[in-house]
Amino acid sequence: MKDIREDIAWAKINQDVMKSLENPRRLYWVILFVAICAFGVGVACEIYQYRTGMGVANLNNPQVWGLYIATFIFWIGMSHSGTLLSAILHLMHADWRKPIYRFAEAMTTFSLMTAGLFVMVHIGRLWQFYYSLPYPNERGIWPNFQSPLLWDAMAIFTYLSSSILFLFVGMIPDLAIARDNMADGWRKKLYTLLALGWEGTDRQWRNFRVTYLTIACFLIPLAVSVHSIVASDFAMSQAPGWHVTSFPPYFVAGALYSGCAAIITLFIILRYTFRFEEYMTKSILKKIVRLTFAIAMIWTYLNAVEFAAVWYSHDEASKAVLIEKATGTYAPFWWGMIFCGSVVPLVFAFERFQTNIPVLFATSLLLNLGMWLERWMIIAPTFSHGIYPWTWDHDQWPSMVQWGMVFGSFGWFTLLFMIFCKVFPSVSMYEVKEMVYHRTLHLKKSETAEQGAH
Amino acid sequence: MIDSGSIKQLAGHPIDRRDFLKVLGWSGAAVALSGCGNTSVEDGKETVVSYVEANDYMIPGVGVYYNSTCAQCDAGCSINGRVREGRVLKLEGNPDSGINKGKMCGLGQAGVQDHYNPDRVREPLLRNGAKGETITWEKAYALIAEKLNGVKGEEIAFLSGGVSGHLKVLLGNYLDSIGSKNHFVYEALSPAGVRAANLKSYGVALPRYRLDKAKVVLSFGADFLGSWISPMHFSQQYAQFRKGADGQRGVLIQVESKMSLTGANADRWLVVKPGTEGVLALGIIHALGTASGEIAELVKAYDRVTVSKATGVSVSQIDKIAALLKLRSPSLVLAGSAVEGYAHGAQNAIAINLLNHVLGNVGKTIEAPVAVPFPQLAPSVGNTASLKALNDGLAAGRYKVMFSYATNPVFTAPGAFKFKDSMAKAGFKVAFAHYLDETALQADLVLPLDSALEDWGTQIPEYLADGMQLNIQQPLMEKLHANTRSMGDILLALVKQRRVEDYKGFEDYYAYLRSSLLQNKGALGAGGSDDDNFWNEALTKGILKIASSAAMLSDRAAASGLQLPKAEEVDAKFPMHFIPGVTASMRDGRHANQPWLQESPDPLTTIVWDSWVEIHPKKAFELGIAEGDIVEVTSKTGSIKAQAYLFSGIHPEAVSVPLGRGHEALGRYAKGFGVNPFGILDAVYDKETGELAMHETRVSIKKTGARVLIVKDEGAAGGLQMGRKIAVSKTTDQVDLSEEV
Amino acid sequence: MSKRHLLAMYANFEEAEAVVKELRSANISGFNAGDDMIVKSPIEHPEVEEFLGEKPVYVQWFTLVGSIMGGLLGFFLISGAQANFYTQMKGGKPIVPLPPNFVLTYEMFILGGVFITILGFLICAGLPAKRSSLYSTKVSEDHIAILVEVEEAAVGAIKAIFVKHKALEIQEEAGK
Amino acid sequence: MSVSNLLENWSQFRHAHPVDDKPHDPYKWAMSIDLDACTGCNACSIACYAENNIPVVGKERFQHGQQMHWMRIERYWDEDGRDFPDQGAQFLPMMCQQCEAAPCETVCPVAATNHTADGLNSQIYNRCVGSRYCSANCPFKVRYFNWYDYPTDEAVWPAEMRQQLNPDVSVRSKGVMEKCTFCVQRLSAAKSVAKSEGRIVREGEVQTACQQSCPTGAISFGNLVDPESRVHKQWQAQRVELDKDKQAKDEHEEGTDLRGYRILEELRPYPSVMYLERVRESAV
Repeated sequence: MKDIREDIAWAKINQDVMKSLENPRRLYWVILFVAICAFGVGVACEIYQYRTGMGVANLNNPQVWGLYIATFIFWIGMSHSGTLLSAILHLMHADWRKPIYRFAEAMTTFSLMTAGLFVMVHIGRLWQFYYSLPYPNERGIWPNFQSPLLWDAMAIFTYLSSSILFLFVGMIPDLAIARDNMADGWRKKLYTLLALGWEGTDRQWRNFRVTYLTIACFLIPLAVSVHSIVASDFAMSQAPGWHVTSFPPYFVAGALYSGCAAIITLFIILRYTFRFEEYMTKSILKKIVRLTFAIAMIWTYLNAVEFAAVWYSHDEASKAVLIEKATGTYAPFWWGMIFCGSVVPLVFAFERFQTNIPVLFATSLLLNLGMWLERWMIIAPTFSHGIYPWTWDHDQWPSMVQWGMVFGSFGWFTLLFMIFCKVFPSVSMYEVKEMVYHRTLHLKKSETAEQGAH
Repeated sequence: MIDSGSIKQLAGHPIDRRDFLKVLGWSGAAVALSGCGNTSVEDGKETVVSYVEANDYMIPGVGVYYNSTCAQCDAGCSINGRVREGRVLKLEGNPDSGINKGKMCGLGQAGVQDHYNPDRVREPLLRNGAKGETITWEKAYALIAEKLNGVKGEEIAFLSGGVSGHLKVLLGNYLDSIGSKNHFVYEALSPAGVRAANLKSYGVALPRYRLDKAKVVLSFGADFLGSWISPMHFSQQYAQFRKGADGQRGVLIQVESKMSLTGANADRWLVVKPGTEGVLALGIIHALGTASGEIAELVKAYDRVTVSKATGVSVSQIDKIAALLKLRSPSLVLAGSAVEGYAHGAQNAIAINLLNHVLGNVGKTIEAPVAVPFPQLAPSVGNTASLKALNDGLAAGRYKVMFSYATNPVFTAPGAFKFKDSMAKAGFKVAFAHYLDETALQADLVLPLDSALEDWGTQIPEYLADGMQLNIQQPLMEKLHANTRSMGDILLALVKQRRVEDYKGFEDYYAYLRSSLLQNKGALGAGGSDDDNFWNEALTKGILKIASSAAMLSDRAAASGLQLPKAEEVDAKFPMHFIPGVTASMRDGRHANQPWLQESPDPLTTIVWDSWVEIHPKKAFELGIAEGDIVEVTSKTGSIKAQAYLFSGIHPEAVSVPLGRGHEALGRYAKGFGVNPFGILDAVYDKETGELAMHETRVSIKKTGARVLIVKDEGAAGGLQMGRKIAVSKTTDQVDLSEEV
Repeated sequence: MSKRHLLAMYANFEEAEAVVKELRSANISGFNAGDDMIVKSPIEHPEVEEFLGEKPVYVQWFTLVGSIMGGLLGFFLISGAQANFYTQMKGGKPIVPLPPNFVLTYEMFILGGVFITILGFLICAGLPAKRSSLYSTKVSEDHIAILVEVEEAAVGAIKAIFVKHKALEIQEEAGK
Repeated sequence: MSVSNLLENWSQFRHAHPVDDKPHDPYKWAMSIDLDACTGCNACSIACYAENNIPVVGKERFQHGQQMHWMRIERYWDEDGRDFPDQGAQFLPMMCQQCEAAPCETVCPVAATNHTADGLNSQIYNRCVGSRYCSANCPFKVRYFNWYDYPTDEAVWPAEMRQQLNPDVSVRSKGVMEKCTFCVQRLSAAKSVAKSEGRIVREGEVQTACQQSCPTGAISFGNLVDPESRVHKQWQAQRVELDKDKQAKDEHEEGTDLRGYRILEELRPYPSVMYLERVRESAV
């Protein structure tokens, strides 16, 4: 199967990637348009809810959270694979990451931003949002540092800012390339500004290497901490079905899972719209697919562990929730999650599907659906079937306003992502060059070795 | 002795003393009038104190409390209203009242919402085709005078709810002045049958029930904790009864076909075949085996097996009850509203009362009531027979002019009466109303009344729980609406049309009331004290406690001529008994427009804002009915559609729909919520008393196919705790109440 | 004695390496191979360090300081805030509860680390920098550039070496 | 300076409720509810509406589970599958239990709900941003959220009805959480009176609205640390201790004649409301 050619001219790499900033396929504009419409719907819903009150989301006591928090977790989770691919694989010198990590990181950043939005639409008094920030004030009032929600805020802020920096630093040499190849105009100005006068001197490269490595090292534990903190929003509470020890690893696995699935989806979309067949090769796709499969199995395992733990415990309330999940109002969705999350990925086990683009595209979408359902199934059943039977409520159903905003969030994310790919090189040029360079060296060595043998 | 000279002087012209006393409502008073202390017309000029103009006793930001009387039902609880900056905020109970001793039920507290209700009538309205046009009071009065002109007394009908005190006096005097004797006092839910039975059994209509003295209370369908006679008083007695004098907890056994709030609190709730309560009572007498003579003779036929078959109560259960009643004395047996609702209702009640005689409770837990010393002020209590009389009269076109006050017959009359049509036959209909309710809508002239919290008045409750007391009603704040008037003022104005001379001394109802009370302050327990002191004290207390003698109880058991019907065969067309449910907050529905009451969940079903059909799960299963199914309940008279609620606290052969909802008028919080079961009640009467037998309607149940989500407070788990330790209970052998604080 | 800049472009790495070796060996007066020579490349060549000789990198020290400061700052700011905000008392929990503060401290530790590392990078790499006078966009494509700073006198010698190794292009700063 | 402050009073900052020997001095408001006396008549609930300006949300919103009753009467049936509930129903008034170790307090991101010195679980409407985490973490589900802007809703409070609102209690606007406060407005009034007279609030001096209306006197309320108070005596008689999660009566397997218990005690929220078990006659 064909991979990036060793003999590809470096100049061509520049041209190809720079082209992606100029003229993508028509599909790009279609996607962009759809995204804008979807986002519009979301905004409309929020305006309506903001003016009328949270009631229009058809939330109630005890169902106080609904889809907002579920989707919030979903987006947080999605953000994790960017880091995984970029940082971990970077540390392991897996050079096949090089053509694809850029958009993966972009995905991280933007899904974090989307997640942030859900905190906003969720709270009852958006106009008082700043109360939850630890800013010094004359009254000496501070937010409650004991609240997992505040840990969330802190972790997400750290994660978001770090990933943005990581993304930016990694992009500097490419910005320099863009600067050098771009005709005069606002773009050139932009790149000149962002390239910070990068010239690829030995000194710059030296420090660059160390810095990049360091941040990568920071990002990995950070990513893990972020989603385990999100998990502790639930694990730290007393609610049945939430108060589970294995939640943090379970959440992290779920996060990586949905992230990888999303990467496959976006990989396929970018590959086509920006004509990256040359760089985003099927062999790379194959590697991601295998990685995803592995993670899917880990997730399946942790899922089973969670249920087993509850089943084996003497916590009647939690058991009741589990049974409710499997047999109650939400059963179809819960089983849907199991199917999408644990059965569908088995497709990846077959060699012939591992590079079959249509199949992979469909599958990856299913996986993400499954991961979204997982988040919803963590939230809803616990609320509708909590500790206190008198307030059990199995009839609560998210209103169109909630669905509208979930829909809109996908629009928002796609919008940001697509614009990014159009403005910034979504394939790392300098690293592709490195990749090619090292391969050639390797080939040379092996040739000379052969000659020696004769 | 009263100085008639001074009276001549003040009345401005010579009238003889008897008339004068009649005017003021003291004629025939059982106590001597004290003539000392002079009254002056000046008092009449006093005006109602405005709580809006800050007086020295009103500190902004601090609540001031005024005592008055609750008008939400007839129990006559005394209220203690919190007023701030001239606005009444909350009604507490008045601790000095022997009736409610500082407590308030939900219905009573909702009185403020009656006062502040946005749907009150604010202007006198004259029918002009389909709609009403606003007119002035002068015009309204003139119109009444004109319409009465040349109409014979017997052609005038005055329908009212239960009235007492000086309002009753004025009303009586007015009717007298227009020569009418047709005062129909109607209450849809009054214990008329029980009164009749009690008269036979005890010689009094309502004896004083002493739950607090009883060790066992055997209640046949008496919802004394919810809506029966004087719930606030009974509830407090119940608390003592439960604690027990010597730490021995009182035992409550409730016998009824549909669980009431009281039944829900019983140690043993026994479901009986509707109408067989009396049979069970006789069965218990039989099982006691202590009766002799006439009674023994009577109950001979009622051996445990027969009774068990007839009532559906197990033999062992009957024995247990008998044993307990023997063991613990004194006990108290109550015949409540559920037993009187049959063609043999009075007989039912008499049979049950018999138990008290057999158990020797009469005189112990059944005490003689106090006699009301002032017959003219004594409450004239409502019943349903009077409505029947009125309805027949109207239908026969006997009445040209009809007045309606404090009652809503178009809503509460049984469907079989077709009251609306009958009423249309009256030429000129005047409604004194707080709201544009169903009856007011049929009237030609609607006169807006002050709310109970704006009004003056005196009231004597029918059930004097704790000695004779005259309840004072005074405004807790200034009128909300300029053009509403006190019923007293209206009657005064009307009576002045006829007897201006007698009444011209009284500028308004307040003046009338004041001078009337002062006139007799000696008898009211303030002989000799200065008028103003007496008056102010009366207003401060809100109650006048009056020494009075007790009536006589007859301890002679009225067993003779007692006969209970044999079990009647089931009508195939209408197989089920229909039990109109009486809930503590809705009652007959006159307060349905008070949102607190609409949103406070029904204690047993936790349903809000709507009606429902209680049906036993077994029966529901037979008929394939599930919770929330819209079922059609059809009687000979009519049919209603409502959501089904599976309720195990009801006899499988009966269904129940709560009264009070299903208004077509009244106001925004009442209109269009639920259905009105009054509408399907057949016209069946108690053979003895002629009272409407509300439980005699038979119905059939049909699924309509529609289904709704029942709006109720209980969650998806229903009334189950799912093994969580939330509401825990013990049995008496596991506790020692005497140790408790 | 004024100095001038020279920039030579090479197609591939081997030649550039050769040039650098030669420049180093031929010790020309007025030119210090150690300090006056900068190699610009489109990608990062580990080899460059080998032939340019080890040069120290100080970024890690920023990282260390940054993360420690971040952590300490986090812990004391939060605990301090709690200690001064009594009304935040939570039933069943002390006013300054350690476990949650540790979580936040951890986040601040990373935050500080990342931010200061970036700062360190900018300082050490001298970014943002003014573009040097001699630069070719080819560098960002596939060429290797060698930029030297020499005395007037040595210019000739250097050029000679560049030419000898078939420099694709030689840029020269205009002399004064 | 915060850090010095921190270092000086470290031990104090590490002190936690309710395990301390004498957590509240001079006040610890507590309640006890006798389920045997409670008849489920709803008077308390309506009194609460009247006193605390609770909005009547209307049928549709009630259907959506958005009712606001701070005090709700729960009705339970015996679970032994009989055809008829021949031992009646069991009523349970449920309102905020004012937990000593309240699960809701720790999770609020903006510290809008806190523990007060007199042992209440306070709710600061002005501070609340409406994350609803407190409700999510409340085992009793007694916190109610303002899903709509009720004060400006003509259907909820028409102009006339608005005159009935209690000026001592703030009317909550859209987006904030609310719950039973033990009628804190009455408590603070009583406390300030007592303070001006240089004493503490006496037993019987202050009543909650629900207690005041309860016709059977099932609810008693008072200062738990005042040995004169009925509540104190009741808790003592029932041997229920505030800072224990397992009471004397739970020790014996066969049970004792004690009736006092606290709901969901095993979750260790240390509620301030003691319930007395319902009793049923064993003879019939």
